[in-house]
Amino acid sequence: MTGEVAVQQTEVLESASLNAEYHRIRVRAGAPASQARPGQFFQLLCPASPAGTPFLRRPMSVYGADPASGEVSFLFKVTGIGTRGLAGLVPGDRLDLLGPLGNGFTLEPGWRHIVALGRGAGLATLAPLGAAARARGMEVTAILSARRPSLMVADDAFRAAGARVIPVTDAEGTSGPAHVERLLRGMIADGRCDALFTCGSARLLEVVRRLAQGFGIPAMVALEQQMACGLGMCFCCVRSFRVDGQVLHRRVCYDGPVFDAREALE
Amino acid sequence: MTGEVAVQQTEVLESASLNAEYHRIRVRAGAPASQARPGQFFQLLCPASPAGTPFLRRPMSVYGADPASGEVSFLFKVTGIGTRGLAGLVPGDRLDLLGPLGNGFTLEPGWRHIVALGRGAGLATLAPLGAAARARGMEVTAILSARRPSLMVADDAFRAAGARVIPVTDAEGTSGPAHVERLLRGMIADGRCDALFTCGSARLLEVVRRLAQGFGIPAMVALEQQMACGLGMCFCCVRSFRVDGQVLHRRVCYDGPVFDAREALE
Amino acid sequence: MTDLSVRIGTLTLANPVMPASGTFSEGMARALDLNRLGAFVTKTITRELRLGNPLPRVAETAGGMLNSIGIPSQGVAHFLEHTVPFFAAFAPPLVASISAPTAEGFASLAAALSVPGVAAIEANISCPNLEADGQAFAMREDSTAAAVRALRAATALPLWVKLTPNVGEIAPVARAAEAAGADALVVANTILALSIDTETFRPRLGNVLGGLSGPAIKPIVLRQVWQCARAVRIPVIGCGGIADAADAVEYLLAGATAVQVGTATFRDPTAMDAIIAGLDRFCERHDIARVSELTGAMRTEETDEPELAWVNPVA
Amino acid sequence: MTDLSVRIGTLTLANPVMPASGTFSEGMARALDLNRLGAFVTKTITRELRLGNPLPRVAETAGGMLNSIGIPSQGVAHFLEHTVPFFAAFAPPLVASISAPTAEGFASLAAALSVPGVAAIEANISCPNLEADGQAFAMREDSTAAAVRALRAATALPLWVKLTPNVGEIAPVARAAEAAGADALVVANTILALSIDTETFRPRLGNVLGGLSGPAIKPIVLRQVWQCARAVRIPVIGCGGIADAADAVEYLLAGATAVQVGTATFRDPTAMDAIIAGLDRFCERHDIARVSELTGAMRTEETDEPELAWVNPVA
Ligand SMILES: Cc1cc2nc3c(=O)[nH]c(=O)nc-3n(C[C@H](O)[C@H](O)[C@H](O)COP(=O)(O)OP(=O)(O)OC[C@H]3O[C@@H](n4cnc5c(N)ncnc54)[C@H](O)[C@@H]3O)c2cc1C
Ligand SMILES: Cc1cc2nc3c(=O)[nH]c(=O)nc-3n(C[C@H](O)[C@H](O)[C@H](O)COP(=O)(O)OP(=O)(O)OC[C@H]3O[C@@H](n4cnc5c(N)ncnc54)[C@H](O)[C@@H]3O)c2cc1C
Ligand SMILES: Cc1cc2nc3c(=O)[nH]c(=O)nc-3n(C[C@H](O)[C@H](O)[C@H](O)COP(=O)(O)O)c2cc1C
Ligand SMILES: Cc1cc2nc3c(=O)[nH]c(=O)nc-3n(C[C@H](O)[C@H](O)[C@H](O)COP(=O)(O)O)c2cc1C
Ligand code: FES
Ligand code: FES
Repeated sequence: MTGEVAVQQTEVLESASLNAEYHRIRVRAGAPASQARPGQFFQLLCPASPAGTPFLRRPMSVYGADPASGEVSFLFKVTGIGTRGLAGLVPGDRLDLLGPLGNGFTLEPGWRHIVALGRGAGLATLAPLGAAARARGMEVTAILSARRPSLMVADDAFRAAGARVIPVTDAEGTSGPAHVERLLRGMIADGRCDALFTCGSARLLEVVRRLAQGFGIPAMVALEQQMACGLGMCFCCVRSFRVDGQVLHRRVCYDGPVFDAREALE
Repeated sequence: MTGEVAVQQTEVLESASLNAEYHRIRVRAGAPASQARPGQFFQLLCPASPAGTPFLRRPMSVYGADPASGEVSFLFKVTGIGTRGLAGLVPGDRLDLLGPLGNGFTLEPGWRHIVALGRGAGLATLAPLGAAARARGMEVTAILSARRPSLMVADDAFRAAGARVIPVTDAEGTSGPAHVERLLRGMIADGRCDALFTCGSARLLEVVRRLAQGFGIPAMVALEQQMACGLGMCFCCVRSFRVDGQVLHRRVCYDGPVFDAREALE
Repeated sequence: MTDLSVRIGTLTLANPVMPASGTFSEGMARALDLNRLGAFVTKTITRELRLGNPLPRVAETAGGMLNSIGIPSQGVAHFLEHTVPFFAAFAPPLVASISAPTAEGFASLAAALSVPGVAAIEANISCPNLEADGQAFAMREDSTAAAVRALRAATALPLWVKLTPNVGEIAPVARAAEAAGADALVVANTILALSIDTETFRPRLGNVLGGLSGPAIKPIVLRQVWQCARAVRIPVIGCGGIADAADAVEYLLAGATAVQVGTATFRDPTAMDAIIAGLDRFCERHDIARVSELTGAMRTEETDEPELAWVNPVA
Repeated sequence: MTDLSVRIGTLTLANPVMPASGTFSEGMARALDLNRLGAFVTKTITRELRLGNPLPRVAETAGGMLNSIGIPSQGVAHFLEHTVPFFAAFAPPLVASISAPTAEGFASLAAALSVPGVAAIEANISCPNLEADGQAFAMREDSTAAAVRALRAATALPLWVKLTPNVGEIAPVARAAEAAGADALVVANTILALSIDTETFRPRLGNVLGGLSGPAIKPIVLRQVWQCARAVRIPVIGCGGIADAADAVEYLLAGATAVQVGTATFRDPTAMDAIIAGLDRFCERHDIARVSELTGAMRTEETDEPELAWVNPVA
């Protein structure tokens, strides 16, 4: 984990329901929040709503962060009391952020073509990678998976950044791991996959891990785990990794959330 | 205690700051709330505010209740977290009421002239008595006490009902018990005091008790005490009374809040 | 329509929801159809007349409240002449909560209240035992056993014993009450607590200490209900912080057969009504025919030998 | 400027505010100037390496949270090689929290950590005692005394003993720790609790039971601090639900000499900073020159003989 972390009161500028499940909010934050890098996250103090009063903060990846305007945005799936409270925010409301937290994705200067592969809410985490990679002159292919086309999110962000987007969905029968693996093997064969990035699906992580190990391709995964502190203090957010044949725990908030995909278990 | 009691979600129609300390709100409630009688009260579930989240309901006298329009209003002094939350309500907000609760004031048909005597927030409790007595053809004199003229409330309600208003204040040196007692003795001598009603001051209660006992005048006091249930169940709201030489406890919410002023202690 | 009835020993209740002692009286009839309730539990009474504790008697805390009402009791005669006849007009059984400073005092009071119209005795043994330095009976196995034995000998009515949460381990106390003849346990009373006004430097309650109740204590008492239900065969009635149907279900899953609702009633006197309706809907949604099937239905998997924890399951 | 310094035995702290064990680590330096704190208290360590408890390890409750982290410990070597040097760069004294399954284990671990850079040992005796059926040491006077005696013999460092709130009466345990040589008491650890997911019927924690912390427990632990402070002469450090300066003042008034802040840090990692600033302002506003004057300054009047209460001050 690097950089300064602050508790910030921000102002909601936009709050938009994207489809039946996803919502996006944009806030005016200023530094250091707006300096967040792709893969980093914030701990949000979600407002009370009729659904309940969240006691713990909720982790949320940075979907967009612009140091110039000082704006930060989040894209999330409405699931429980925290995200329901978030979705109820309207422009002018306050939102309390803690962050930026965690280690983001790294982009090695030598890479010419990267592939992002995600599903569901994981697409929000991967989204800012598109623009960051393009800004470094890399080609980006994004394989974006969803239950059905109407639940796809972040594809617009990838397209706007100039990435090639390959949507795959359960409804169309294109999202199975076998099909995705075929797509990836094709890109690897074409020399269009210098690094792999994934988030949001254990099955896709499994595919990435296999290909990364088989072909020796650098691969990163952004993991999720329930959090309390977000600063590496409480050890509630651990996940298991296999390192040199040994299973050990790492804290998603502090040692991650981005990890070497070859070491992440399950 | 009489009548039906309900938990009601009401809509705030008006919320107005009256002076440095007092605030008034008016809500659309419907029956049974709007059938509340003078001296009855409601238990208000005050909204959370930056000052805090009130756990218990707050007792508040009915300041106005109109069965025709279904409206109910409250006039209160902003003191702690509950009333601060109340004062933050804006038109369109919801307010949860429990009531009407308690026994209100009684007006005996034979009375021709009543005197209301109150101070501070107690004026809000006495206010609806003016209109009710006038509607029964009684003359009303209201001796209203405040620290200074700018903190006086409910005088307009008494005047609008056609009562004679005698403001007394600390600032003007007119609010002392001795002066008030002289005023009352004058009215009693003039035969213009068939019953006494008081609220909001232990010193004024003392004066009322003495005169009521001395002249055999019916006298009622509306008492305050911290409450939890409002329905006579928890026994946290007791006050002491002397009845037939014995000291006993009565529940303000259930046995009152209006009591025979001659029995109330302190 | 779910079968909401539950059995507490020989007593069958129409549903598992009833008021907690001290948070219910005739006044509730103004706000709620009393015939909806599974049972009535009255405020604890003592033999003597008492005024109760000094004021203030309640204070707010985060997610709960403190009280030190004491037991302002109008005595046995008033209970028999007013309380019993009032509730006789309603269908749910009347449970009389009693307290006394000695085991013998409990017994004679229970005997005096074993009259038609009283369906069960709830012994509030969280009160101080004059024979044990003022410690609450329910803080010790021996004093619990002594009080319950005396009660058992004194009444043929179903005997519910209400435990205190202010113990290190509640299971041994539960077992002592069962062995001495209790028909059911009520778990639990309030948790001893303190609150100080930082402006006046004075305690917020006239009695200095008071009992904490409300949502704040739910996870603690739920744990104790689970520990008791595993320790005894008699029914456990859960009580602590229940405010909605989900809370009631949580208690049933932990092993309770019925529940009592206290503080929630102060925020909403119709809360029990909503809980009963909510239990019915919950069972329908989960395809459960009888609410009693929920009792003890918490699923715990066989996990790997758990590591020693710094906070440890003690039972 | 108030004099915020306090003395815990031979140790003088710049101010009475420090983190609670298990809610603090190097990571806090990202959000807070660590030199502001009165002391550092590290996560409890054990001699062996441990992974900790199964997930999920935390759950939300009304006004608080449950945790069953366990003690994922990287052992003594890691502590000496990494933790001690990291904190050596800062001014506040380092307090090392330790745990062990036997009194002897406590002693040898304390000895191993009695090195330059460690200013005091905090013995977390709320963990299960393998010599007493897995009951926590701090649940009993005798096991508390045994652990503290062994610790006292093993280290010359100031010895803080952290008690469990999961007892019926905490004062006797506090006295046992004092008599066995504790220099200060930390009151208290988390309260054993349970939470069940009513949709899955499963406990919300992988370990089934966990410890409740946060604002919900404040009135309970505050009562225990008051009971302990009256029972012993050594300083008491209050810990439970403190989130702002008023909460800290409440603990000082009840008899605490210093306070630890745990859960509040999760909602706001700068909470301790605000509490320190708030204490300063509070003292200025009340014309109090030294924060230590607040310790035990709660005012209780002589009241009439209080009536026996159904919930009773037990100490
Ligand atoms: C580093 C990180 C980044 C994330 N970024 C995003 C994002 O950009 N968009 C998005 O939609 N979601 C994201 N998530 C998941 C998001 O945190 C959860 O959806 C959210 O916490 C759910 O809270 P709730 O109160 O709505 O749900 P509830 O189910 O009521 O939450 C109960 C508890 O479980 C925790 N929890 C539930 N689901 C998750 C989860 N998937 N991951 C971690 N904790 C969970 C909550 O934080 C809370 O403590 C991210 C998670 C992590 C760890
Ligand atoms: C029957 C009745 C009618 C009332 N009518 C009015 C009215 O019309 N206008 C008005 O301004 N005030 C009235 N009051 C007083 C009003 O209830 C309190 O001002 C209010 O409860 C303060 O709450 P708070 O959270 O703002 O203050 P806090 O001081 O934060 O309250 C803390 C606790 O003390 C209780 N409390 C504090 N002051 C009083 C008080 N004076 N009486 C009872 N409980 C108190 C609160 O209810 C709460 O439980 C009435 C009180 C009663 C009993
Ligand atoms: C105001 C008040 C008065 C109480 N009086 C009694 C009592 O007389 N006897 C008793 O056994 N319990 C009494 N209790 C405890 C409740 O019956 C119940 O055990 C406790 O409040 C926990 O439940 P809750 O969280 O639902 O309120 C009282 C509780 C409150 C809040
Ligand atoms: C996530 C978490 C981990 C904890 N770990 C420890 C620990 O390792 N050792 C310990 O003595 N106490 C531990 N505690 C207890 C705290 O130190 C503290 O006693 C308790 O949380 C009450 O304080 P609070 O309400 O301010 O959090 C832990 C608490 C939490 C919430
Ligand atoms: S959330 Fe506390 S260590 Fe990760
Ligand atoms: S407020 Fe409960 S009896 Fe009056």
